[in-house]
This record gives sequence, C-alpha cells and structure tokens, in this order.
Amino acid sequence: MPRYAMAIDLAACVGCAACSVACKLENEVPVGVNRLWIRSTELGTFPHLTVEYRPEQCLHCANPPCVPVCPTGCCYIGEGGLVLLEERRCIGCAACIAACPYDARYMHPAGYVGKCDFCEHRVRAGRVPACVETCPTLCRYFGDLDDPNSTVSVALREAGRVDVLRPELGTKPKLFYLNTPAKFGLAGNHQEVVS
Amino acid sequence: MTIDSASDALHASLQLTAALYRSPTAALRDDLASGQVAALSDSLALALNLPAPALLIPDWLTVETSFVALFVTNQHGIIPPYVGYALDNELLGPSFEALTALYQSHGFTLDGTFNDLPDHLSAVAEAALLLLEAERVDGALLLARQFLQPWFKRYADRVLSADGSGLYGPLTHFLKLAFTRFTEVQDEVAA
Amino acid sequence: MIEFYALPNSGIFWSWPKLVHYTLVALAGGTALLTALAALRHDPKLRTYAILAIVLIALDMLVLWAGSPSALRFTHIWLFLSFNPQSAIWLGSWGLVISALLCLLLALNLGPRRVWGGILVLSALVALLYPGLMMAVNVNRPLWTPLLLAFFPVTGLLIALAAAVVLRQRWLAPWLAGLSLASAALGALYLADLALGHTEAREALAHFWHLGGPLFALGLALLLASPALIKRLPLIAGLLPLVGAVLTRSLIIDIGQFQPFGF
Amino acid sequence: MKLRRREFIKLSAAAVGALSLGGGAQAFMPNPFRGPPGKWFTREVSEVFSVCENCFWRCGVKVYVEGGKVRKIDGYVGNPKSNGMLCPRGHGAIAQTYDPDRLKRPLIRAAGSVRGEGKYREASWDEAFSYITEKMLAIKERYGTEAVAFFGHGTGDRWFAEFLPGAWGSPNAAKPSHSLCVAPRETASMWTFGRGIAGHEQIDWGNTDYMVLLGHHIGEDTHNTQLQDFAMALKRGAKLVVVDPRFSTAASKADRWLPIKPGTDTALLLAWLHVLVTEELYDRAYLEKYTLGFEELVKHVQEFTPEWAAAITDLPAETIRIVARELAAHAPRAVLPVGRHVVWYGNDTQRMRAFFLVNILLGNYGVPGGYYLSTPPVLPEYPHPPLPLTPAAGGCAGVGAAEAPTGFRPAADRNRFFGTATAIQELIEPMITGEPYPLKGLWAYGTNLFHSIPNVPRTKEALRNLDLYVAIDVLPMEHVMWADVILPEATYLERYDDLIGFSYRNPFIQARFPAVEPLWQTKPGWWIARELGIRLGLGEFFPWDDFEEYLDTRLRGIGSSLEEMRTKGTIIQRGRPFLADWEARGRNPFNTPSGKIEIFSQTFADNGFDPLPLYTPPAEGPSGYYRLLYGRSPVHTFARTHNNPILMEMHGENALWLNADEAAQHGLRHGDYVWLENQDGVREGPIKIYATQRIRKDCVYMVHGFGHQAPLMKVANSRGACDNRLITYYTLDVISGGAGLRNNFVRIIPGAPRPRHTPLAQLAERSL
Repeated sequence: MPRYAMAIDLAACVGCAACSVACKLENEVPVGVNRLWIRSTELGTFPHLTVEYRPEQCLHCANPPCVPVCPTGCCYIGEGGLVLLEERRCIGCAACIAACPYDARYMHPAGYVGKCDFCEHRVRAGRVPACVETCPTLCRYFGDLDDPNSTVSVALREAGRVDVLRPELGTKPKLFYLNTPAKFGLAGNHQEVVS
Repeated sequence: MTIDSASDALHASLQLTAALYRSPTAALRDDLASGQVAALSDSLALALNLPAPALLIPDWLTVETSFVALFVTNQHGIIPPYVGYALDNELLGPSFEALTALYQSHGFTLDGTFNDLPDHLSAVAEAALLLLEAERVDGALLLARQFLQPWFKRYADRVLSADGSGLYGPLTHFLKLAFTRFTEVQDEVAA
Repeated sequence: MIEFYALPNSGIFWSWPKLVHYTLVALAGGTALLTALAALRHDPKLRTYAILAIVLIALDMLVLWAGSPSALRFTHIWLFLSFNPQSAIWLGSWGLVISALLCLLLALNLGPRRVWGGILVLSALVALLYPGLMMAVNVNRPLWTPLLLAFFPVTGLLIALAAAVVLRQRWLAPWLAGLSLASAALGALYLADLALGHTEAREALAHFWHLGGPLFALGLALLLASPALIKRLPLIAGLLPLVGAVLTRSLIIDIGQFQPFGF
Repeated sequence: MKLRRREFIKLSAAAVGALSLGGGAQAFMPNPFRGPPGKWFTREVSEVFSVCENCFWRCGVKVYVEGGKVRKIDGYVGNPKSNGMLCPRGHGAIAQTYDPDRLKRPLIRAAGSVRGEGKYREASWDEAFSYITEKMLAIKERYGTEAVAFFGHGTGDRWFAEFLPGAWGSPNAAKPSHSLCVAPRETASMWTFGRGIAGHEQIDWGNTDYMVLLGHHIGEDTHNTQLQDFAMALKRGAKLVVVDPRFSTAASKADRWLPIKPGTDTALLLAWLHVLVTEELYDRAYLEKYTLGFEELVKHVQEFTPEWAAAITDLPAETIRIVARELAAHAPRAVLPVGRHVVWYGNDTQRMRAFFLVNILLGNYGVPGGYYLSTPPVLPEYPHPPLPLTPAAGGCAGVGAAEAPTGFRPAADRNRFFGTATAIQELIEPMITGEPYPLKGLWAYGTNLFHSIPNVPRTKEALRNLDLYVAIDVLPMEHVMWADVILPEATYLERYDDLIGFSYRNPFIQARFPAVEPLWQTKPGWWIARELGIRLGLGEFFPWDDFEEYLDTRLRGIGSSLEEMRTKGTIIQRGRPFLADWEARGRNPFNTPSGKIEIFSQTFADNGFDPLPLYTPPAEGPSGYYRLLYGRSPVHTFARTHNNPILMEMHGENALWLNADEAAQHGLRHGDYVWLENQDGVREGPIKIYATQRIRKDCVYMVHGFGHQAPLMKVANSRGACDNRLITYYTLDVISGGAGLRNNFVRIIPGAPRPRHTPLAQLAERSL
C-alpha cells in the first residue's frame, strides 16, 4: 500500500495562487473557506530581504490529531495514507477542526467538515492532485514515499533542505517544503527535519 | 367582473405575474393603458379579501427604465427575476435543474421568442397558467408554491422599497400576499 | 510580516450555542451526580433530581442539535452507531444518554436503585469530565492546557451545586464553599501555568488576557467571594459562583480556540 | 377577463399523469439522511477546447462541462501556451460567466437622460442596431467616416479595432495594448531589428544561463508560459538579476537585486553599454556580421561610466560593473528579457533602444539562450474584398500599418509623434477640441476607458461631446454605463471566436469552441460586428453567414478543418527560431532600411531624434510626494477580473506599498487606511497601507485595476483604490506615441475610514 506525499519547492513557488483556485473549482469549495491558501512572509530589512511564498493545505499527517477526536469515525486514514472524511457521517461537531494544528479543516455551509484530500478521486484514477497538475512553476511533486523512484522521493532526495510545519507536534506530516529561501528556516515556528 | 373561485384567483395572480415581470413590451403597455391590470388586481384583491394595491400607472419610459433598474442591471441590489436564484442563491442551481426537468417531463417547450432563463417568473407563471387551463390545478399549485411563492417571499419587500415607478412595488407586494394565500388554501383551490 | 492569498480556516469554530451547551452539560452532569448520590443515600428528593437531570440532558441535546451547523441532520445518529471511545465527544454523548436512561429508571423506581446509582456516578462523571478532556487533547491550542481536565469537572459540579443552592437546596451549601475555592485555585493555577510556560504559552496568555483578562479576573473574584457569604446570604452565595464558573469556563472555551499558527 | 398572453411557452398534449417533482426535487424537500450531493466529477462530464480570455496571454484550455454548466477549466498538454498548466485567472474565469451582474440584453440610454446617469431601457438587438446605424450614417454624412473612433481590446478587437473600422473607413482605431503598454518596445524593436516583439516575448529561456529582469515582473504578471520557462530556468541554475525599485516576487528569487531609483533605467543601461564597450566584452564577430553603427556607439558611450550612472541610479558603481561583466561572461546565453507595459517616463523608446543594444552587444539576438526569432503562423483570411483602409491599431500583435491610408484623412493623432500605430490617449482630445478634425462617434469594445486611459476627467468630458458612444462588454463597468447603446457580449466560454494565431518559436493556431449556450441575449463579438457591418452597408466585407463555415474555410486554407480543430484545439506549424535557420535558407530576418541590426539609427537621426539612446532624467515630484508606481497581481487582469468572487477571495483589495520607515514617519501602521492626493490635487482612496521593507523610500506602489466605481458590479465596486484616477498627467513619447504614466506623484493623507463591504462569501454564494 503506497504512502502518498507531496513536496513543494519554495525556491520555485511565486505564490500565484493557481493551485488555490484550481482546488476551489475542482472540489467545489465555497468562497469563504479554503482547502489551500498562500502565505507570504517577508524577512529582513531593505535591501537585504527574503520573501517566502508558501502554499498551505492539509499535510495528511501520518499521525493526524484530527482523526482520533472524531466521534463518528467519519474522519479516517484512507488508502495510501490519505487523511479523508466521509461527509455523509459527519455531524459537524468541529472536534477535528479544533484538533488540526494547521487550520486545514473548515465547516462547509451545508454543515459538514471539508478538507484537502489530495484530490483522492484523481489519485484513484492515477492522476495527480489538481494543484500539482496546474502549477505553472512546477514546484509541486506528488507520489509514493515508499517508491524510491517516485517524483516526490526523488525531489526529497535532491532537495537542498526539507522542512515540515510544526514538527514539534509530532504529527509526522506528508507535505514537505523544499529549499525554503528563508535564511533562518521557514518563517515562524519551524525546524529542519531529515527526510 | 368578479372572481368567484379560488382557482380563478390563482389564475388571475398568475396572469398578473406573467404580464408584469416580462421585459416590458407593447402587450404590457396596452394592458396598463386599458386599465386591465388595475381592474384584474382590484377584483383579485376583492376575491382574496386583501387590500387592493395602490397602483399609479407611470409613463411608459418610467416603466421601462424602472424595470431595467430593478430586474436587469440590479441597480437596487440583486433582485433577479429568477425563481431558482431565490431558492438557491445562484443561477442555474439545483432548483433551476428541478424546474427544467419538470418542464421536460410535462411537455413544456420554450420557443425562441423567449430569450431569458426558463426559471424566469413570467415563464413559470405562464406554465402554471397552461396547466390551470388544462384542468391541472395540482400542477399549477405546485409551481405557485414551490417556485413562485418563495421568490415573492424573498424579494417582494426589496422591490417595494426600491421601486420608483409606483407600479412594480405595490403590485409585487400585492402578489406576495396573494401567493402566500395560495400556499395556505390548497384544498379550497383544488376543490 | 505575513500576507495571504485566500485565508487559512482559522476563525471561530465553536460559537455561542456551544457555550450554552457547556453550561447545560455542567448542570446536567452535576444534577445527574446528585441524583446518583441521592439514590445511594435513599434521599427523598431522588425523584425530583432524576427528573430535573433528564430535563436538563434533553434540553442540552436540543441545544446541541439546533446549534450544530448541520442542524437537525439525522446523521448525528452515526455518533451512537459507532464505537470511538478515544473521542471525548463520543464518551460525553454516551455519558449523557446513559445518565438520562438511569435517571429515568430511578425516577420510575424500576430495578436495583443502588446499582443504578453506582453506574450513574460513573456516567455523570464522564459527562462532567468530557468538555475538559476534548479541549485538553488539542496540544495545538496553547490555551487549552491539561489543567482543564481538572478545571472543567470541578467548575461543572460547582455550577450544578450552586444552581441547586439557589433553588434552596441548603444541605449542599457546605460543599459549595469548597468547590468555589477549588475552582478559583484551579483558575489561578491555569493562568500561572501559562505564565510560567514556554514562549508560545506566554504569547497565548497575553492574547487571552487582552481579550478576556478583566472578565476572567472578575470570574475568579466571584468564586472567591462566595464562601464568605454562605452563612448570611446563601442565595447570593449560590449565585456568585454560578456566574463566576460559567464566565471563566466560557472565556476559556471561546478565546481558547486561538491558534498562533493562523495569523 | 384576461391579460394579453404571451405565446412563448407551449404545453404539449403529451402532458399526462399527476404533476410531480422529479430529478433535483430534493432541493426543496431536504432529506436528512441524504449526504451532501456528489461533486461534478462524479457525473457525466464533456470536454471542449477553448482559449482562455481572462488575460491576453490566451492559453489553450480544456473546458469541462457537466449538467449544462461549466465546472472546471484546465490547460492541456499539446498547447504551447498552457502546456497543461494554468494560472489562477484561467481557472477562476468560470465565475464571470455565471455572474448575475453581467450585461444581459441590449440597453439604450433613456431619452432625456445624460451620459453617466445610468438610466436605460431594454431594446431588441434589431432596435439597438438600427439606433446605432442611424447615428453612424448621420456622423458619416456630416463629418466623414473618420469621425468615428474604434477602441478595442481582447480577441474580438480583431473585429472592432481592425476589420470593422477598416471596412467602415476610419483610421482612428486604437488598442490600449499599444500606446498604453508596448508601443515603445515595438517601435524600438522595429527600428533596431526590423522586427516587432509581438504577442509572445521571444526569449529562449530554455538555454539562457543569465537573466537580467528590468521592468519585468514574472510571478506578478502571471503569463503562464513565461512563468513556466522562468521557473525551469531557475531550476536549471540560471543566474537571475532583478532591477526594480521594489523587491518584486521575481526579486525574491534573484541572486542580485538592484533597487534602482525609479526613472533612471536608461542611465544604468548606458553604463552597462559603457562597460561592455570599454572592456571589449562584446561578440565582435556577431557585431561585424549583423550590425551597423557599432563605431558610433563606442564613441557615444565613453562618458557613461558606472560612476556617472551610480550617482543617478543610486546603485553602487561596482555592482553595475560586476553585472555587466557577468552578463558578458555568460554571453550569448545571457539575456535582458523584454517586458510588457514599457510606457513609463516619456523617453521610453530610447530606453528600449538602449535595452536592445545591451542584448546586441551580448550577441544574443537570434541565438540560442537569447532572443529567438518568432515566426507568424500561416493562416489565410476568409476571402473578402480588400478593405478601404488598413487601420493601425497596433497592440501586442505588433506595430500597425506603416503607410498612411490613401483616400482618407490620416488618423487624428498623426502629427503628434513619429510611430505609425494609433495612440489611444491621443484620440481623446480631438473628441473635445475637434482638432485636427472632430471625432463624434466612439465604439469601446472591452476597453475600460476609465481604468486604462490617463486623465479620467478629460475622458469623461470627451464622452459628453460625442454624438454616439457604443459600448460592447460583458460587465456593467463604469464606462459602459455611460454609453448610448450597450451591447452585451457572450463570455468566451459561450462563443466561437476567430482563430487565434501566435507568432512563436514554432507558430501555432488555436480555436475557441463554445462550451455552453450564451446566457440571456448575449451574443459573440463577431456576430455583433457582422450584423452591424451589414446594416452599415458593408455587407460585401462579410461574405459568410455561418461562422463555422467561416472558420472551416480559413482552416482548410492550411489543410486542416474545423472538425480537426474540435478534436485537437491547437495546430502547430514550423518556425525558424534562430539566425542559423534563416541563413540555411539564405534569408535575411532584419527588415530595417539597411537590412542589418541598426545600432545607430539613421532613420531616427533624419527625424530629429537621437540616433543613439541618451538618458533624459524624468521630472521630480514636489517634496513630500512619492512617485506613484503600479503593477499587477497574479490573480487579476487589468481591471477586468474584479467582479469575480473567486479571484477576489484570493486578492480582494489592493494596498499601498510604502517603505516601513516612511510609514513610521507618518505614524502609520500596517493595515491603516489613508487617502492619496496627486500633484493635481486629485484624491483617491481609502487604501490600506502595506508598510514594508520591500520598496524604496522615494516611491509608493499599488496594484492596478481595483477601486471600481461601478455600483452595478456588486463585488468589484469600491474595493481597493484606482491608480488610474491618480494618473491625471502623462508624458507623451514623441517617437512611439506611448503615454509615460509614471510621472505622477502622490502624498499620503492619514486617517481614512476603514471601508465596509458585504462579505465575499455572502456575495459569492450566487456564483458557486
């Protein structure tokens, strides 16, 4: 069984939000909530500056805090290690929203929780997620971590540096950030991890 | 003339709806000029024992420009004359699909001369009229309740407050009351 | 400096209906516990307590249901068709339902009262515990510390007792003082714990204090003031901790949703 | 009693059985046990090839239709523009088609109302057409055909800014995409290489090792293909230098950022020329073989030392030297890629000449790693009688016709500048003054008069003077609601369009097929143009009546067909990208008077311009004022996409970039709101302060296109602030006719109120 993961090369990302909009339409995400957004961070003082554009979405943690808190079991780890949600069984208690350290889950106006599912429907059909396919800077890699030759494994091997968000929480994310331009690691509370 | 049955009352309300929300044409012009609209609404008010709408029939240009301002360019906030929008908050949404499916399954055909969305107020009203005249009271009622009434419920007050013509405001408000009535007194009409 | 294209979903996810729920669940759980004690102590008021508990639980369920974003969607049934003991909400829900059931049996005086009472103690405790639990498990929200595991059940029980005292249940008065002081102490400890914590905790505390500091302080003050008045003004003495507890709990639930990552 | 019934709806005799709601009935009877409805991709989806129109890069796209509604738009592999990828605007375009604010049916300004009052009545297309025809013929009668101006932007401008004016007989056809955008670079390129730059900037990104971006904001102007090439070049390890007063997105990827003083770019370029020349860091063989006038250049640049430039540009002389040497070290695989919107300070053609001269010394023009030579696609016209005149609208497609029309008065802007293509902003004054001759009619096709043409008050005055003003658009933009007749165009998802060919390394042709039926009474531009053409007595120029047949005929001219296009979307032809390819065929690519690359331009000399570029310092602003710079957002196009809730959620309001230290001086914090007042006392705002280290202290920057004053556009209206209203002054580039827009200055007035808006989510429910 594969372990799907995504890697985003921040040295290439220009934060154009193509991924975000593609996601909105692919997954019918209503305006007002997001599965994918861009955080841009400015560091330094003129003229010695660093600006980092970082797309953020569900990290499909190997150890997701959002799953165990679900009272109905509608949040689960699906095939390929994707963190999924069965909308039909969701009662909108928001326990998973509370548990997510990355603000990746939202309440759909219709009263169930939504989140990035790495476009499971596409992955099952052997395609890559919409955000990966459309990125004009080709900064996104998607594939199976267990396959050493998958694009994501190769990208992780070749990357100058690899980071994940809030590693101190032990969530073991499967969304990796490559070659962050920031001199002091990703802006904010992050540290380097070995892939 | 008098309206003596509830089904006649429904018929009258549908006629008014069909006439009023269509892009203003010669037909409406004549109906207004000949006092037909006023007469019909008055007798309808009598039949349903509602206060008759205080219509003042404005000059034709005002009718035209008010219509555009109200229902075409949304000058006074969004008041689209589409029943689907009133129900779904979007164009061509699920209610729209339900309605068009219904048109299809019951042999309604919109011809080229109607160049607006099929869930336009006047189209729904016309459809209901045809059903009523084909002794299909249930169908007419269903359209009136499921589609027309919600539109009036949502937008009538906004039209009333925004309207400058003295025609669309009062009449829309009046029709709201009328259609609310039909959602109450179904059996009476069906009888 | 941080800017966004589209925003992370970092808004409030538990709004006021949840606050009402957490108050009701305290009343319900507390009353259920009283019912249990009454059952074990052959208290003549057993029936009253039992019925009151049932009403409160029903009311709470209604608030939960109506307040849920999926209002009145029967999918809530999944909660009871699934087995997820690791989920605080799942535990709490069963705790409440079982409590209601036992209270009913006790009210109708069916079956072995002491056994029912024994189980009811447990289920009531679960109902009192679960709010604190479901917050404490979220290590990502610095304002929801493990201390809430103690703070919520204690204040929960306090709310129930205080309400009872206000309803002239004098015999509970002695408990009230103790619980008020305990709650106040835990409240103070909660702040101290944050203040002495690592940077993130201190930042969170600052945020908490900025948004609700004075109110929280007021809440603690009310809790402290109560014992002094027990003898002379029992009614007031009951009212103060009731307000104090509800206030402090609500602030922690509401502001505690803050997560530094978002903005 | 009966009201007059309409006969548009029929009930077939087949109507039997009790009426019941089928299909989507659940919409009204909520079934609590039913989960959320399946998403679009779980149902039957059809695919249609089209070409994106949400910006003018115009990528080939695949449109996914489900339930008669467009659900998703993607790029597709096999299309040289999108390569299967798309930018946010391309994806978000759907929301425009289902926007309830759209223009729905022809409108005619109410009798007795004045322009700008916004009182309209509905009209049938026939009524609208005859209204226009009547006025047009009256103008022709009284002032001649030249008295009607045609402005156009977008795919349909081929009809409204080229074909129709050509058939009608007016040289006064213009596109904002020329004199308000690329005019200087096209003119400079024409008189240097004898070739335009044209639609797709022809940089051989794939082979370049050293890139210097000057006036180029890749990542903010999300030109899909360019962004892909740029990203790949970076991944390949190509070095990047960015010259920009602002730490742009591209700068954040750069090895060197040169925060140059705004307006001094020419000095920097001259200094680079100086270093390359004096240190002999150029490709002698290349220069001797292909160029003319190098010796004059050697003399010309002697005095332009890096030290001289350093004093002007506020950049260290050493850095200037180093970059020049690094450029030379990587030549010819080193390049200064040309950008768009080069109308800055009025001396722009000369700056672009200096810009090209640097590239020439690097010997990269027509050489791998530098500029390739783009070839236009082969695509015959549909046979029609020759047009009376060829309008010189110019635009991204290149500079307009060279020679003045015969038998007609020259364009009303003729004697104002040297260039051949019409300058849109120079046609405004004749509408007011009647000099050199009156302009009494105006057609605006997809051209936002108030957000693109400088000096809005003047434009409004001009509009008041017209006898006829026709607006053809999709949305009720502010300028549209001034028109006498408003013609609603179908969105690109609802219409065919003429074939879209691109000059490119290997030129290609892409077709646009309608994905869904037009909503309401909206019609495609080509249909509007033809119907009007016929009514104006120009029927002979529209010898086709079925547009599919029109397209098919053109395609058969290149051995393809509409059916083939329907399945492929794109046809790629072979080009001759490099000088070697031309020499192999013994052809000379340089269509200059001398047939060589003209470093020294005799033509310029003969017309009284500097034959070699000189630096002319731009006007300085009054003290306390900042130079106003403006630019692009990756999720928006000009002022076109700001009623799109999806894109507005990404970027819903523009902010004023102000150096953090300056902000502190004003006592302003990030997020405060301020007013802006320009040198002419025009006030604009409120606008949010973006206090940042990312910009110099002598200028401020804002994203263009926000701040619509169009109450009918519920999403766009009054969100953010409009840069163009602050651009009341411009400096005409007397060579190209471009309008130098960056000589405006603003001061900051703190204490503006934070504006209140309906939450987007609330507005957007309608379109999602």
